[in-house]
This record gives sequence, structure tokens and C-alpha cells, in this order.
Amino acid sequence: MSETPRRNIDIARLRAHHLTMCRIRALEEAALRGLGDKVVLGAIHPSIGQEAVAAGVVGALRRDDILLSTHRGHGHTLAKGASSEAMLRELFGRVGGNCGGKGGSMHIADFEVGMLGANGVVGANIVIAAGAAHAIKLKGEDKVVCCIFGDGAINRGPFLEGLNWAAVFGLPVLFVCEDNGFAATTRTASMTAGGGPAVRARAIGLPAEEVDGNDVLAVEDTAQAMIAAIRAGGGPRFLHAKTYRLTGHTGVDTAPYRPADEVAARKREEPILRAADLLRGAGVAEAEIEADRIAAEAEMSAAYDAAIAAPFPGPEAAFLDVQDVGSPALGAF
Amino acid sequence: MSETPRRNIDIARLRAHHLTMCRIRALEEAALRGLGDKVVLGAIHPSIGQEAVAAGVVGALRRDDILLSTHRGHGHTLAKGASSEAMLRELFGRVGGNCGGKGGSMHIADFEVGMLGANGVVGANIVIAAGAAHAIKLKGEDKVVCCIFGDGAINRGPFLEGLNWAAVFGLPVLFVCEDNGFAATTRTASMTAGGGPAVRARAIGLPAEEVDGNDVLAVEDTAQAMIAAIRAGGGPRFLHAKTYRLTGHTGVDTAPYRPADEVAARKREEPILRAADLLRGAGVAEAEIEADRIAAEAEMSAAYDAAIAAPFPGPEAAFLDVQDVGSPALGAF
Amino acid sequence: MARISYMEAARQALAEEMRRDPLVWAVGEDLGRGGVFGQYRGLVEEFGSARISDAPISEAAILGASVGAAMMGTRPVVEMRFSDFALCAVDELVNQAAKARFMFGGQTRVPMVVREPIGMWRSSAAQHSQSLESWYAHIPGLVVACPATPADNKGMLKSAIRCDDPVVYMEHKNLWPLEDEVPDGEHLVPFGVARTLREGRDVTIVSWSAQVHVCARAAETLAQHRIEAEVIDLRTLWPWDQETVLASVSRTGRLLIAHEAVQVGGFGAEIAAVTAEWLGAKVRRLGAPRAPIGYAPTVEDAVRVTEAATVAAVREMVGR
Amino acid sequence: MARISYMEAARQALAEEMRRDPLVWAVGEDLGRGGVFGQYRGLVEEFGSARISDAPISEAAILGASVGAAMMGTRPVVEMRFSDFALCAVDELVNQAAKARFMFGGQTRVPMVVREPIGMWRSSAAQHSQSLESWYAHIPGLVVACPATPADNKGMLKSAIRCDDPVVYMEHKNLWPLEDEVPDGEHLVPFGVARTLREGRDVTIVSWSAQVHVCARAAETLAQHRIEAEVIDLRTLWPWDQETVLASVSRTGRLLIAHEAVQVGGFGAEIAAVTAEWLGAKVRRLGAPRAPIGYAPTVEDAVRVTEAATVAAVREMVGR
Ligand SMILES: Cc1ncc(C[n+]2csc(CCOP(=O)(O)OP(=O)(O)O)c2C)c(N)n1
Ligand SMILES: Cc1ncc(C[n+]2csc(CCOP(=O)(O)OP(=O)(O)O)c2C)c(N)n1
Ligand SMILES: [Mg+2]
Ligand SMILES: [Mg+2]
Repeated sequence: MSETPRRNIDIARLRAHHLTMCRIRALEEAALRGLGDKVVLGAIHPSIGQEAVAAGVVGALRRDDILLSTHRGHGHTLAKGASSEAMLRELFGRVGGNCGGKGGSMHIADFEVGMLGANGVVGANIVIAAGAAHAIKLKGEDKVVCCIFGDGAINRGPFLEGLNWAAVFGLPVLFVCEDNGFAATTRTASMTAGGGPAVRARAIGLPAEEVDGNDVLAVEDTAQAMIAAIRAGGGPRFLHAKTYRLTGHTGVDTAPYRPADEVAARKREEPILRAADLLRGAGVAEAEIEADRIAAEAEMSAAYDAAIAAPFPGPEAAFLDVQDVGSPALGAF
Repeated sequence: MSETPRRNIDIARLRAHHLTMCRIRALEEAALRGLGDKVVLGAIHPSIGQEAVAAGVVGALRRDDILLSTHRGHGHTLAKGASSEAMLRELFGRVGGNCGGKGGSMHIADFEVGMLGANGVVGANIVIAAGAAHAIKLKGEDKVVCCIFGDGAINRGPFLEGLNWAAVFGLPVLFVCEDNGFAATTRTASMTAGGGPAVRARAIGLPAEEVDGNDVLAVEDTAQAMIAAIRAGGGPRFLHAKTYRLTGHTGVDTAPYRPADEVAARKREEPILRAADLLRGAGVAEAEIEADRIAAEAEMSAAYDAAIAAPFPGPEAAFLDVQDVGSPALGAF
Repeated sequence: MARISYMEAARQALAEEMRRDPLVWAVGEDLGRGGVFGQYRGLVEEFGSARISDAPISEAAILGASVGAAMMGTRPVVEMRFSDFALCAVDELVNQAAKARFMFGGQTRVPMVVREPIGMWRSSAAQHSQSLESWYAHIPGLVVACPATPADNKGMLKSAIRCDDPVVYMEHKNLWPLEDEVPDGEHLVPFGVARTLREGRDVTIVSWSAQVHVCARAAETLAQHRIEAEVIDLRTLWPWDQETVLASVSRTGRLLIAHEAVQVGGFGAEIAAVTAEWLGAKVRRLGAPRAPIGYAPTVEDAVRVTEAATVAAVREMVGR
Repeated sequence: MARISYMEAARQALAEEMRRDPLVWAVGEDLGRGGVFGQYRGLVEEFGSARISDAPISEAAILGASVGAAMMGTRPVVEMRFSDFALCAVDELVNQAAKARFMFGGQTRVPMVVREPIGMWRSSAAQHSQSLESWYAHIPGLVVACPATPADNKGMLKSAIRCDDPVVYMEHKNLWPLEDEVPDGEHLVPFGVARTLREGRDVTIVSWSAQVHVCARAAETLAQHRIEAEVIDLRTLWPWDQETVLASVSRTGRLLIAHEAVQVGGFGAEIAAVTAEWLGAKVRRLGAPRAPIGYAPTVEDAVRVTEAATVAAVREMVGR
């Protein structure tokens, strides 16, 4: 895939994506370190190797657009504008985490920046996203909703129901299938019949395109065009971005179920390397490229130290934000 | 649609279908009478006008093949070989009903003839049918499963999950979408995006065909070819049969939501008339055609009288066949 | 006061709230033709099809989309048609709607009303007759309302629509035609406040939804046996009015809880347990046997909690 | 006797039953690589991928297809991964599997085992930690099993596979590594027979699943206060062993029920209610507050039913 024909590259834009991807990578490496250090408490699902989807798709969104993600949502969340320190605090279960330490990695969310949540249930956000777009249409706003999900999610009922819903009501939503080839330890192709995500989406009436999900500019270009069409009232669109999960399914999965040479080959096509190559080809100095990585790592290292120093929430947090009526905080249990 | 080009007609076969359709019609007219007489107790969903789907599809099945149906399942059940008297007993909630009076119209089933049940939940049988076929494959049998559902069901998650399941595992199942244009009071087209049932099925990898569902021979021919391919190990197939619901959604629905002239026009294309026309064209005497109707009505009238004379089950039936372990019949409640 | 039906009361409640707040909208199958029971009749004409919205047969999307729409600031009223079909959308209700506010640390709320008609209704059999209110009472984050009268169906539906929590709102299908007086003007019934419909010193009978009317009739019969039963309509199962119930049982010393739902694991158990824990009072429950609901009237009736059973249970407790 | 883990016990049970009966097969996501927790490790090598079958992420199809496959005479063991994800297949379990035999008038049976791992497990938060066993105990047609020990996880899983009813089989995720003795040879544990793991005259403590171990530790502590607690592991919630529980409470006069699930509407309420109805004994429950389960350990721990809470509750009941 590295032979993609050279385009006229907007260096500043590519540079920004490169930085975003480096930041995502560094954040997740920090999270993995946290797992080793036993400060990350629950499961984490790294998106290492998939950063171009996050950077490209989210790069095409406005800040007031809405994003919904998956259990593998760190990259999407960071790209949408969440603070890395708040995210690490959340992963560490601390005060000042995006969800006050009550959600953790699988429920990371930042409503301030329009990020309406990861989800622990595969595919669940597809219908929720359709509904968020429904509200936007009812209110007459011009926001767009973007819902990212994995290739495994296209076999769940809400995929059909959510896409049909969005199409029937002509809602402003971009569905993005972030296809990393796997659903946990299962090769998705082995459990998915037919022509794939885009073919399914088209059958439900959504214009759909496939894109090289490791090519951040291609992702952004395609997403941008689709989002423009959606914002213009064209109804929902579907983007199938093909990428590869370089790590195991979770932070502790060593992925023995796939050959090392497959992973090695895919590593050579990973999006940060490819962006760096493009930058180099466009004449950007090695030191500048390196500076992105260094900046990203410095940011995450500082965030890590700050997060680890933050306190855990008190037990009373267990009873807050459950509900207004009959709240356990009122002793109603 | 009455201008379908004339084929070389197998008169005996068409005659048999005509009789089956007349029997279904007469059964449902008896059921409607029972509703008026307040001996049919719960809701019934007549399939008047849709009889060619039942006769044609089920006509293509072997007796030991398996059938699953919908809430609108009288025709399918009768065509599969259930006794009309047992069916009316079931609708009247009596002893000797197929389900001992415990199921009623929406749960009518006759496992003796391979009819594994109507279902009160739209779309629910799609995954159950896939599983029935899964068992057949595991056991190495050569039976085929046929699952009939409505056009409304294609918007429920189990449609996607069940079709994908059948395709992934290469199961012997024929999915039949009996498209009568409506989901209760809603025109299905208004709530369904994309190219329709067959397009969706193809996108999930199932060979799919559309057929004039009021042409019993066309339905049977198409189903027959598909079932042969399935039985030969070709995996699941999908049949989209277009028909029209001449009655309201239920026995008490007068369907004010659609214009009378639409219904009148569709009445002229209804399958029993069309089969009779074909028989006439092939030289069958009017009296013979009429004899089918008369025989069917006589059968149902006798069945009605017998059913109405049957007793209700005793209250102990409420506690039987719940479960073996912790059964309420053992006082375990 | 006007005399209207339980169904009309809900229709009025929804219409009033939709007039009051443009962010309130309703969605479900067949709503544009008045809904399956007619409880939305006339509303699409007033509010248009965007706010009285039809839906595909997609329970997961109906409920799940409403979660998203609620998080984005609208207030959906979700019609599930039969509570049985809501079982096609349990992830959306229990894992998503009920937990979003908590797991996102208070960043969002999910103000939605999930209408789930419950109960036995003319030979509807095992998939159209269930009463699963105790399930939702067990789920943190949810409010559970079970109105028994036209007045309550008006006042509670209005409260549900104004509530910022997801409310599982369970109307009883057999009550649709029931007529009774409903207060004029703005009528709101708060959650968690039971209604004592009859006072009595011998026994406390607690119930909700259609079963309240059975209990009321039983209380009449009991009076002929010189047994004075206090009858309490709980109205909401979560929150439930422990104060009223415990105060009543403190006076009467005896508690019978009656509900149409299966007895095993029904919400009667919760009330019995709380009462036993706090008062050590004599408790007794009446619920359905642990069996699905059959079609034949004899079979259906066999699992019904009847007036006679209620009377017999109380007489045994009181000893006369 | 061999010392094996709770996970290995289940693995052996399934392997033995699959060897015994060629109609037994298992299906779920990732089973071909041993399952999400490793509880299927090595099985695909012995039985092949048709009988240890992978599945798409299609919970409704996993459960619903198994209903069809069970009606057609096979005996599926269905892996739901986390009981939380089973909420994506509630129609299939509750409206279909549980009711098919009844509503079809006994024409079919649905012999299937639905494995739904429950419970809190290392900061898994609100969508991966739930214990909803009381839901299924409320549903006619279902059997509900909650093994607490390796021996029971072997003997009960085998019984579940042989049972002709649909069984909701809830293993506790925290127990996977727990090791203990398991009887050699054919080991079957019948449903509805509780296990008294400690005898005592002062109070009866009833529990199930992982909470049993907390109660056992609490009983040790109580002994130091000269309080002799009888500890009963219920093993199955439906059917549940009323006889053993009531006989014990008749002796001790006091009952504490402890479970990890939310207290409101938990199955403890059913046991408390039955006991209060039959014996009028002093009852007390310990369950989680009605709140979702949070990620941070402090938040997670705040809803845990601890040994200390158990000890305190009993001491208060006994008065010393
Ligand atoms: C409904 C549901 N079923 C199963 C799971 C367990 N699970 C978590 S992630 C995952 C794989 C998802 O694959 P995909 O959608 O491709 O996303 P990816 O992990 O590859 O990003 C599974 C099966 C779940 N969380 N929710
Ligand atoms: C899951 C579910 N949702 C809603 C209903 C209520 N309902 C019963 S029949 C019906 C319409 C079904 O339409 P279609 O599938 O086209 O079948 P038809 O009635 O036209 O034969 C609806 C909405 C139901 N039974 N199950
Ligand atoms: Mg994937
Ligand atoms: Mg239809």
C-alpha cells in the first residue's frame, strides 16, 4: 500500500495529523505502561497501528460535531480534543478523569468536546449515534454525528437497525467502520458473510466508500467529502477504513493466534511511518518529524505523572449521578 | 400482473395448489367467523390474499423439511400438513388444539409435520430457523429449513444476525420474505431504506430472487430451485415474494389507512382468482374449480363445529410443560 | 374534574407536555395512525410526523436512538407497544439508558420515558401478557411507574416526561377503557408517593397497576366479613413509598402484597422483605405461579391473582 | 480427588459431556482460541470446530440459533461471555427459550445451557460486572444455577448439560482461578439441593456464587465472637432449596441473606419473603446498593458486600 500515488500534499495538514497520531501512540504506550505498573486497573484495548482512522476522521469534524466510539476509543477521544491527562486519570480511576474515574477505558467520554462515549457493548453506539443525529435534525442544528465501530460490529443487529434508522429519517450521521481485521481473537472475515461493510451499508441505502485506513490523508479526504454532503442535508454516509491492529485485542493479549510475519509485514505499513515518509518526501526535516514524537512522549509522560499523583474518588462517588428520583445518595437503597 | 406469459401448466399441480389456497382461505374465514362469534379469543392475523406464498413455498418442501412462520401463520401451517380441526381448536383455546389451547393463533405449531411455530415476536424466528438448520447440519441430515417472515421483519436486528449466521455456517435454510406491503398500519416502504429484502440478503452473501407472490406456480418454481440448491449443500438462499394483505392487520382492523381503490385493484390480482383463471385457461371445468372451494368450505365448517364442541383445557394445564426442574406442577411456586 | 379513560388521560398528558416543551417527542411503530391501542390518536395531526414519529420494527433502534436523542437534549417518549417486545431492547435500556449518566461521571443525562404496556389482555398468551416490572426496579438508574387510574395515568405520565431520569412507564393494557375522574388543569403526580385508597385497621394490602382494582373489590368483600383492609396503591415501584407502607403495617400488623406478575422474584418479595426486616410483621404475598401465561381462558385464569384469592389470604392472616 | 481450578472444572465437565453425548456442542465468540477467559482451552483440538464453534458478534443469533438447534434435538452450550452481553439476547432467552415448551403445548423442549459469567472482576465497570440472577429466577421455564466451588462447577455444569430445560448457568468471573478438590469419576450435582458448608445454631447465612466465600470468612470471624453461623450455599436459585433453608432458620431463628447483586429486587428478597411468610423469623438482607458498578476501586468497593458488613449485620441481629 506504500505505493499510493503521491498527491499534492498540504504539509501543515499532514504535519498536524502526524502529531495527532504520535500523541495517540504515546498515550496508548503510556496506558500500556500503566497496565504494567498496575495503575491501569481494568482492560484496555489499544489502537496502535490504527491511528490514521482517528486522526483522519476526527480531523474532518468540527469541534461542535459529535463523536461516538468503541471500547477501542482512546485515539478517537484524544483526536476529538480530550485532555490526555484527564484521559490517563480516567484510565487510572482517579479524580479529574473524564468520567471522574467511574467509567475507565471502556466508557471514556468527553461531552465538552462532543465525544459522547466509548461503549463496552459492541455495536451499541450505532443506534445511539443515529438517535443523537435524530435530535440534531429535530432541533434544526447543522452538526454532524460521527460513529466509529469495528468490523466485528457489523454482525450485530443494531448495525442494521441503526443504519436503516439513519437512512429512513435522513439523519446527519457518518458511520465509520474501523476494520482492523479482528474481533478479539477471531478473524472477522471468518465470521462475516457477503461483500463486507460497505456493501451492507449500500444495501440499506447509504452511500458508502472504502478507504486505506492507514493513509491519514485519504481517510481525511474521504471523510471530509462525506461530511460535507451530510452537512448539506444529504443524509447518512458510510466509510469503511481498512487498517490493522498491531497489538493484541487487549493490553494483556499477546495474540498468539496470528503469525509473526503477518504482523511484521503490517508493521511496515503502519500509519505513523507512512505519514513520516510522506513528510520526508515533501522535504520536511527529520528533526521536525522526530520533534512530533518527542513532544507527544513528553506530553504523555507528564500526564502520566500528574495522573498517578491524583487521588481516587471517595466512596460517595459510587452513589452520585445514578439518578435524581430514588437516588442511592439519598439513602434510598 | 395478470399478463404473466402463459406457461406449460401442470394441471394436477396447479389444481392441488388451488385446493390448498381455498382451504387456507376457508380456514381463515372460519377463524374470522369465530372472532365474530367470540370463540376465537385472542388476536388473529389473516393471510387472505397471500395464500400463494404458503401454497407455493410449502409445496416445494418435503414433509420432513422444517418450517417456521410468523404471527400470520395459519396458511403456512395448514399447507405444511396440520389438521384444520386441530388448528381451529387451538384458535378457540380448546383441548386437541395443536398446542393444547395454550398457544393460540400467534403460537400455532405442529412439530409432527415439521412446523416449528408461529412467533409473536416479529423476526424472532429468523435466528431460530438458522439454528434449526445448524442442528440439521451438525447431525448430517438432508432436511431443509424454511423460514417465512414479513417485510416488516427485515428492519429487526435478527434479520441481519440470522442471515449472516446461515451464510457463515453454510446452513440449509431458505428465508422467505412474504412482502404484503404493510407492517401493521405502516407502509413498510416508508420505514425501510435501500433496495429491499433481496438486496439486503445479497449483501450478506445469500443468493436472492424476487418473485410475484400471487403467482403460486412462480413461487413454487423459484422455491423449488432454491431448495434443490440448498439440499445439495449450496448454503442458504433468499426468496422475496411480493403479495398484498387484503384484510386489515388483525381480524378487527378495518384498515382505514389505505384507500379503497387500492384494495379493490389488488383484489383483482389475488392468487386464488389467478389460479382459477389459469385452470380455466387450461380447460378445467368451472364445476371442478368450484368443487375445490366447496370442499374447502365444507371441511372448515365441519372443523368449526367440531372445534367449538371441544372442551377448554383444565386449569392444571397452566402448570404443565413449563419445565422439569422446579416445575410449578410440583407446587414449586 | 372530567370523566375520561385511562387511555385518554395519557393522550392528554402527552399532548399537554408536547405543547409545553418543544423538545418532547414520541416515537414508535404505527404512532402516525394513533398507535396500536389508539393511545396516540389525533396527535400526529397536531404535532406533525417529526414529533409523533413512526418507526421501523426496530426495537433496539427505537430505544437506542432515543438514548442518543435524550443525551443530545431532547426528551423522547418511547413506545414499546407491549412490554414483551421491550425484551428486544434490553441492552439499550439497561446497559445504556440506565447507566450512561453514572458511567460517564455525570456528564450526561438520559431523560426519556419508555412506555411498556404490561399485563394479561384477552388471551394474548405467553409473549404478549408479561408483567416484568420487578426487573426494572432491580436496575440502578431507572424509575419504574405503574399507574392504576386515569388520574394517575395523566399525572404520572406528565411527571415522567419532566423527569431527568429514564422512566420505565408501564400502563396496563386492561385498563385502557377504564373511566374515572381526572382533575382539571395542570395535574402532576409525584413519584414515590403511594395512594391509600381505603383505610382499615386489620390488614394492609399493597398493590399496583390493574391489581389495585382487584384488591379494592376484595376489600369490599372483606368488609362484609368485618375485616377492615387498608388498600395502598404503590404507583411507583422505584422509588417506592416505604414510609406509607411501613406506617400502615405498623398500625395493622399484617401485610399482604398482591401483584399480577409471577410471585417468585416479583417486587412483592422486596416489599415483604423490607417489612420483615423493619417491623418483623406478618407478611404474605400473592403473585402468579411461576408459569408462562397461556392462551385458553381457563389456562390464563389459572395464573390470575383473583379477588377470591385475595380475600382468602387475608382471612387466613386475620383468622376470621 | 484432584485439586483443580473452577475454570478447569467447567472445562472438564464440558469435555466429559461432549465425549458422552455427540449431540452436545458449544458455541460462542472466540471459542476456537479457548474462549475469552480460557475456559474452552484445548477443546477445539479434541472436538473440532463444528462442535466447539466460533460465532460472529451476534448475541441474538448465538442464543436464538441455539434455541432452534435445541428444538431440533441437539444440546447447545451457549457462551455469552459476560452476563451483561446476554442483555443483547433477552427476547431469545425469555420470550423464546423459556416459553417454547409451554406455548407449543409440550410439543418441544429447549435443552440448552446459557453460560453467563457474572460479577465484579478487576475494575470492569458498569457494563461488565452485573449480577442479574434474580431476573432469570423470575422467569417461568428457566433454571438458574450459580456455582461457588470447583466441585460444583463441574457437577452442576454436567447436570445443566443433561437437563432438558434451558439453564442459565452463571459462573463468577472472580472464581476462575479458585482451586479446590473435585471428586474423581462421574460427578453430578443435582439442582435444588443446597450445600451447608458450616453448621451453627445462632444464625443462618444464605448465599450463592462468589459471595459464599465471603460469608464463610465472616463465619470464621463470627466464631471468634462466639457466634455460630450456619452457612448455606444455595447453588441454584431456581429451583431453590426451601427445605434446607427453612429447616435451618427454624433452628437458628435468624436469617441473613447475602448476595453481590443489587439488594433492591435481588433474589435475597424472595428468600426473605418466603421465610417471613412461613416462619415469621427475623430476617435481614445484605446486597449491593442500587447503583451501577464503577471503575475506580474505591467506587467499585463501595458497592461490595464485604465480610465486615456481613459480620456486623449478624452481630446486630444476634445482639452480641
Ligand atoms: C455485544 C458484545 N459482544 C461481545 C463483546 C466482547 N468483545 C469486546 S471487543 C470484541 C471484539 C470487537 O471487534 P470489533 O468490533 O472488530 O472491534 P475491535 O476490537 O477490533 O476494535 C468483543 C467480541 C462485547 N463487548 N459486546
Ligand atoms: C419485535 C416486535 N415488534 C412489534 C411487534 C408488533 N407487530 C406485530 S405484527 C407487526 C407487523 C409485522 O409486519 P410484517 O413483518 O411485514 O408482517 P405482516 O404482519 O405484514 O405479515 C408488528 C409491528 C411484534 N409482534 N414484535
Ligand atoms: Mg476489529
Ligand atoms: Mg408485512
